Amino acid sequence: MQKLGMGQAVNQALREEMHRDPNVFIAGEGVGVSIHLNPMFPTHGLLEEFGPSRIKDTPVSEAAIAGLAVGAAEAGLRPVVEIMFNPFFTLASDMIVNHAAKLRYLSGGKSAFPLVVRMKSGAGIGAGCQHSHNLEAWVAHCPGLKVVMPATAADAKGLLKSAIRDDNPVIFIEHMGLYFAPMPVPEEEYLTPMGQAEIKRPGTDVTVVTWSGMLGVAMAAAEKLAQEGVQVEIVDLRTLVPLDKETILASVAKTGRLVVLHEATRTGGFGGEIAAVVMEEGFRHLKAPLRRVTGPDIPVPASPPQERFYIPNDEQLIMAIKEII
Amino acid sequence: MQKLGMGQAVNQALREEMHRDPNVFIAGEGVGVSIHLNPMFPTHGLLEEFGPSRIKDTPVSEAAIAGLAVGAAEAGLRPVVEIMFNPFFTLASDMIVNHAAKLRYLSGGKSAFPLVVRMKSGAGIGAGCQHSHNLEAWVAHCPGLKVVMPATAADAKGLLKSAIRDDNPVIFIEHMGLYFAPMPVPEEEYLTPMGQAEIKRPGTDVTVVTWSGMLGVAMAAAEKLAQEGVQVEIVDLRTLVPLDKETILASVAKTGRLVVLHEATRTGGFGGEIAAVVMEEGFRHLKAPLRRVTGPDIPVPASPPQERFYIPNDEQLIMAIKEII
Amino acid sequence: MTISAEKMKEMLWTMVLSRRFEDELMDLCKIQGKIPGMMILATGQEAVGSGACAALEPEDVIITNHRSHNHLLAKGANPNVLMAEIFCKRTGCNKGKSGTLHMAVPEINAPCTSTVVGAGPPIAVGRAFAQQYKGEKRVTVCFFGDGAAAEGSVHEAMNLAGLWRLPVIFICENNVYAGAQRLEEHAPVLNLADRAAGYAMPGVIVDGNDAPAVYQAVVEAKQRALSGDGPTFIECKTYRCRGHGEADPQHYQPKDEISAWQEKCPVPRLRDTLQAQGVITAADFQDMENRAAAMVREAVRFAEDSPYPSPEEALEDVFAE
Amino acid sequence: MTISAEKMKEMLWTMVLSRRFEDELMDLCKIQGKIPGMMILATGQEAVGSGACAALEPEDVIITNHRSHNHLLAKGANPNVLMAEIFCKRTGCNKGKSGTLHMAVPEINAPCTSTVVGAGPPIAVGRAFAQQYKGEKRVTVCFFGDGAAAEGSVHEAMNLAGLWRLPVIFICENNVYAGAQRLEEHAPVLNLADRAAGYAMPGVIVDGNDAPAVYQAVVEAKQRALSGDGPTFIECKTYRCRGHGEADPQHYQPKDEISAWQEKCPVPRLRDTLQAQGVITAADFQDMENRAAAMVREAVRFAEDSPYPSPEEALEDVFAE
Ligand SMILES: Cc1ncc(C[n+]2csc(CCOP(=O)(O)OP(=O)(O)O)c2C)c(N)n1
Ligand SMILES: Cc1ncc(C[n+]2csc(CCOP(=O)(O)OP(=O)(O)O)c2C)c(N)n1
Ligand SMILES: [Mg+2]
Ligand SMILES: [Mg+2]
Repeated sequence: MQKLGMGQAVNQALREEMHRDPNVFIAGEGVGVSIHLNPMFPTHGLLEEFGPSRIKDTPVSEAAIAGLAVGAAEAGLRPVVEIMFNPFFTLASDMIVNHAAKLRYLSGGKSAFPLVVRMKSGAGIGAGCQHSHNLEAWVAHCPGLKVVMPATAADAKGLLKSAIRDDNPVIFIEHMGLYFAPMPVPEEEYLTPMGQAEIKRPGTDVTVVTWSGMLGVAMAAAEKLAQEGVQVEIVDLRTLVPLDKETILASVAKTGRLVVLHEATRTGGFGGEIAAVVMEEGFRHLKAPLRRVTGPDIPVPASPPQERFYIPNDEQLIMAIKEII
Repeated sequence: MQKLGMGQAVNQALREEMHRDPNVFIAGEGVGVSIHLNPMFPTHGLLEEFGPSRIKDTPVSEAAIAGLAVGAAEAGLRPVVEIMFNPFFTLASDMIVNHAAKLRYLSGGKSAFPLVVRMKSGAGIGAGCQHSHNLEAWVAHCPGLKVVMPATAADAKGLLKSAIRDDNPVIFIEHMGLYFAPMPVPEEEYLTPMGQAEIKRPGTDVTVVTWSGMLGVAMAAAEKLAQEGVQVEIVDLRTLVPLDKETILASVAKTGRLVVLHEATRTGGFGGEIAAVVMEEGFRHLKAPLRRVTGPDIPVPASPPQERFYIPNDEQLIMAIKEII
Repeated sequence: MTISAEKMKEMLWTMVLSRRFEDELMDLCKIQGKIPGMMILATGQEAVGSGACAALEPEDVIITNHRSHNHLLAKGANPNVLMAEIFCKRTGCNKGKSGTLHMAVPEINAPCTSTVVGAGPPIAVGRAFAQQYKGEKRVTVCFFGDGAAAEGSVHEAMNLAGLWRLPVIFICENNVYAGAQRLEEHAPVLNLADRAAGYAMPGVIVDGNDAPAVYQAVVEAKQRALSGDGPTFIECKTYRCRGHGEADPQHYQPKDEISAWQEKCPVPRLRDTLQAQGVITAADFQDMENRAAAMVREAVRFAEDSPYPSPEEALEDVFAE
Repeated sequence: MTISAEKMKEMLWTMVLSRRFEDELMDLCKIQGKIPGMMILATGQEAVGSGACAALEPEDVIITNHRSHNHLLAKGANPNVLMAEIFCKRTGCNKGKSGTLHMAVPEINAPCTSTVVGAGPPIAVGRAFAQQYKGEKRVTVCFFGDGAAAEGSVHEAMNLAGLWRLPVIFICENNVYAGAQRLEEHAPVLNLADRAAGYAMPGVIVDGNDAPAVYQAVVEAKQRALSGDGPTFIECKTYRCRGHGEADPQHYQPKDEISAWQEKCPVPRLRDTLQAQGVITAADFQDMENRAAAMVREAVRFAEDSPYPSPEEALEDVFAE
């Protein structure tokens, strides 16, 4: 099987969908001519392949980029727009939250807004808190938006293709740390459905629910714990909205123990939603308190030792798991 | 004791603080000359009393309003700016989330940003989803911001005064539905500290954690349930950040049962955070599953029967409580 | 340019209809208390929507804002479904989910009404981009206020439209007020059209109470757009004769200013011109008024007779399947 | 206006220092791999920050952006604490929390560096408002790029500044590129200063490689601001000789364009002028270069010798007590 970084997998999905459907176009800052000349990046080479009428470099105008997507989607196009880094979503948020997410409802179901907003997220790039700020909890709280956060290159490819074909606005969040590690990706065309979590590792003793860049941390911890005889089951959500409650609840029913692992800051993070769902619908299975392993409630610091301190790691996860088994 | 609507209580707090501290100024759309000639509104009469150099009507520019606050606060002023309705926070969100909340951290603690952003929130005004959208979960997820959501006029007055004197950015969210019901408010000056929840009704059978406009719903349900012999304890958070975990946990330790009640949509709402905190730190006290009574995962519809359907009510709360006692 | 008698009558008619429609709304809202929520009227500004929409084909698109009734009626919306929507009834164009503030009428190519001030232009830019992308010979007209011109989104939209030469026409309805703020209190310049040059587009100022003048400006802008020369900014100077909404006591608006502008009311103005030119007779005008009254009566009846949506239907229409 | 010899030498000095500082950064980052994160340099643009800051008093304020080193050094920042911050060390001006991208140096009245493109202007407007509110005779200078001019926040800020006649000077450093996009690809007009009129402020275009010209424009803008006449927009035409950041291969920048602009480098240009005028000798210049080299060496030594902050200190400085 081919091995691709997540950026390349995204690139492949974009190419396939653009070939399939002439209504798909791409817009954003540097999506065509880029300061990166690096095939690991998601939009590499698209301008050469599809030309400037479908690969649209924009001014530095996040609200206009998002508005472009909203208006074009209403007209039946399938925009895939890029907001360069998650914190800049703030600048596009009125267009996405008050418009992309609501205009279908406000039309009484007459209009549809088939658009995808791609964003890079994640700490670990040494760029500090105005570039690294995981805000998936914001979009997951807005009815009308779907939210996808793949953890593997293969999922990224299949989910992005589904997102582009979906008739609803989808926020597609890519962890930059995953761009550079080659992972197996099927060559052929496939769609990964949104709304289905995946058990990335089966286990019996404790359920770890995670997504995006943290899957690797969970896998590393599970590996180590396995050597101590602790079998961790890892649920990779893949999409936060729609949320696959069934998979989470079935896993907790089996293990009786839940740890949520996410990179975003703790308070108000999407981990709370997982906790609430399990406490509502899986309470009788619970044998131990919840643990959340998350970024601390601070902005992401620039200094390397502090940035590492910010990012949740396998040791913390192991400690958390040991507290409750 | 004087009886004031929450708007009047806010007005009183603003006046007192403006008299006390010449660095306090107010800015926003229509905070001076207003389309409302109604003393129940928070900024009524301030222009007449303090003049146009301290009561600044602005253009319709939410980012500039927020930036004004950030820059002026860094210089030692104490801006109290208004974002008219919660959904328009999106337009100010870069300034608040990436700047007000982070610039102190980015300065290594050298600078402070003592500013208050007041916003109206809440469904029930018949204006639909672009005016009614409770997004407190967004700001509660951003380290560096404090978040206040009073449920009574008296708390609004005391908390706003504390917020204005605090050296950090505070998001102060007023539920419009509370502007018009007169409630007792002490005449004298007082400060209500941020970070302290209040037991608004003691009880032994179930803990209801709520805030802002939903306190009334909780009280009504508790009243009815009391007649059936069920004693509901109502924890009014008053501030979401800092969160008073102690009061929540002490209550759950007593009752063993938790219902969270908020007007915001369910998925990703701040109810999840409460659930997580209790499941982490109060698990051994829990005798029953969690219930969340919240707005459904839809935009707030305009049509009256549907808007009523959106807003959580006492019957729903009673049903939820009965499910777990 | 001479404007055909048909066009002239069309403009007068949609103005008369809008006025009747909104006068009825005022009554329903303030006197009869039958309508929930805010009520935002464009009384006295009808020449803008009616003049502009007369220059459009059904396939051209408009994007409007909180003060939308005239724009939508002029574009050809069915008064029944608008009225029912304003009543928040199930038969409304959006099943009651929008109410008066955000009516979406895609069937007449008025797919988006945003009450977020300044949000229309970026969406209009997207809609116009789709027209360009598909090679349609169509334009998108975006209505917004003098207040909206202060929003960053409007700047971003005009910048992008200018850069990509999009077939979009920005119509800034300068009615002197943004909420309770007078133009001088919320804008540093009196002519917002001065900004157009900074986006490489013509900035045209027209008398916003003169429907044919608005029509003409839009026809020219449309020609420009369709020849690939990109967007135009048209500032229509008009006046908000009523309050921001019907709950606004207008205490900050000088009474004589209001009455001076009422004198310049666009409806009698166009009526008189057309009568003087012999395009219509007094009886023709009376007939228009009668027809408008009948249509509005019928719309009110339709709306009143219609059921509210069921509460549970609120759960529908969030996601497309 | 004649510019004093002192001022001239000050500008040349801060340019020389900035250039040495950034040349060292380039080496540290690209050759030695000692610096984490992005590295964004202003090589060739130093006349803007050095010219502008020479016109300011210590109490005047600057707000800067991702390309900040020259602005901060010209305003008087201590090279040691800047370098240590760039190394993300504990002795850096922000204890390593900012790194190179968002250095805040309130002690020299450079309290805010935002890497969110376009975020500086609204904050500058707030800072200038405070100056006006307190009756200080001070100005705030805000540096931003040609790319930033497309952000809505910049429009909102200029609009408010124009309306309130705030003592703010907007300096748009037009270096022809925003990321990989050339001006013609991201802006519909070539002179961004054309927009100033729409905000009721003068729009001045200066040669951004001519430090005394920048100085003079800022002196005039400052006089205007201090007389209560409000803001000025100054567009400095310059060129980004290096990549957007040091990881950028500049594949989209024509080589001859780069070399043509390198010919116009502001440092030798001012040096030659001052030597021709007899203000400095070749030896004086050599002395400046030596001093700059020594200072930068010392800064690097200071930074390298400094410890990293402890991981746990990351928990501090979120809230003021
Ligand atoms: C983003 C946003 N901010 C504030 C408001 C509140 N608001 C509604 S209309 C209005 C004034 C708009 O003025 P203008 O654009 O001139 O339109 P007009 O009402 O005069 O037609 C304001 C401030 C809003 N709806 N959206
Ligand atoms: C809001 C936002 N969008 C995008 C970026 C990514 N970005 C960083 S610098 C830059 C280009 C800025 O160009 P310009 O304003 O001309 O400044 P220059 O880099 O040329 O100095 C971009 C797009 C950002 N930092 N912030
Ligand atoms: Mg107006
Ligand atoms: Mg540039």
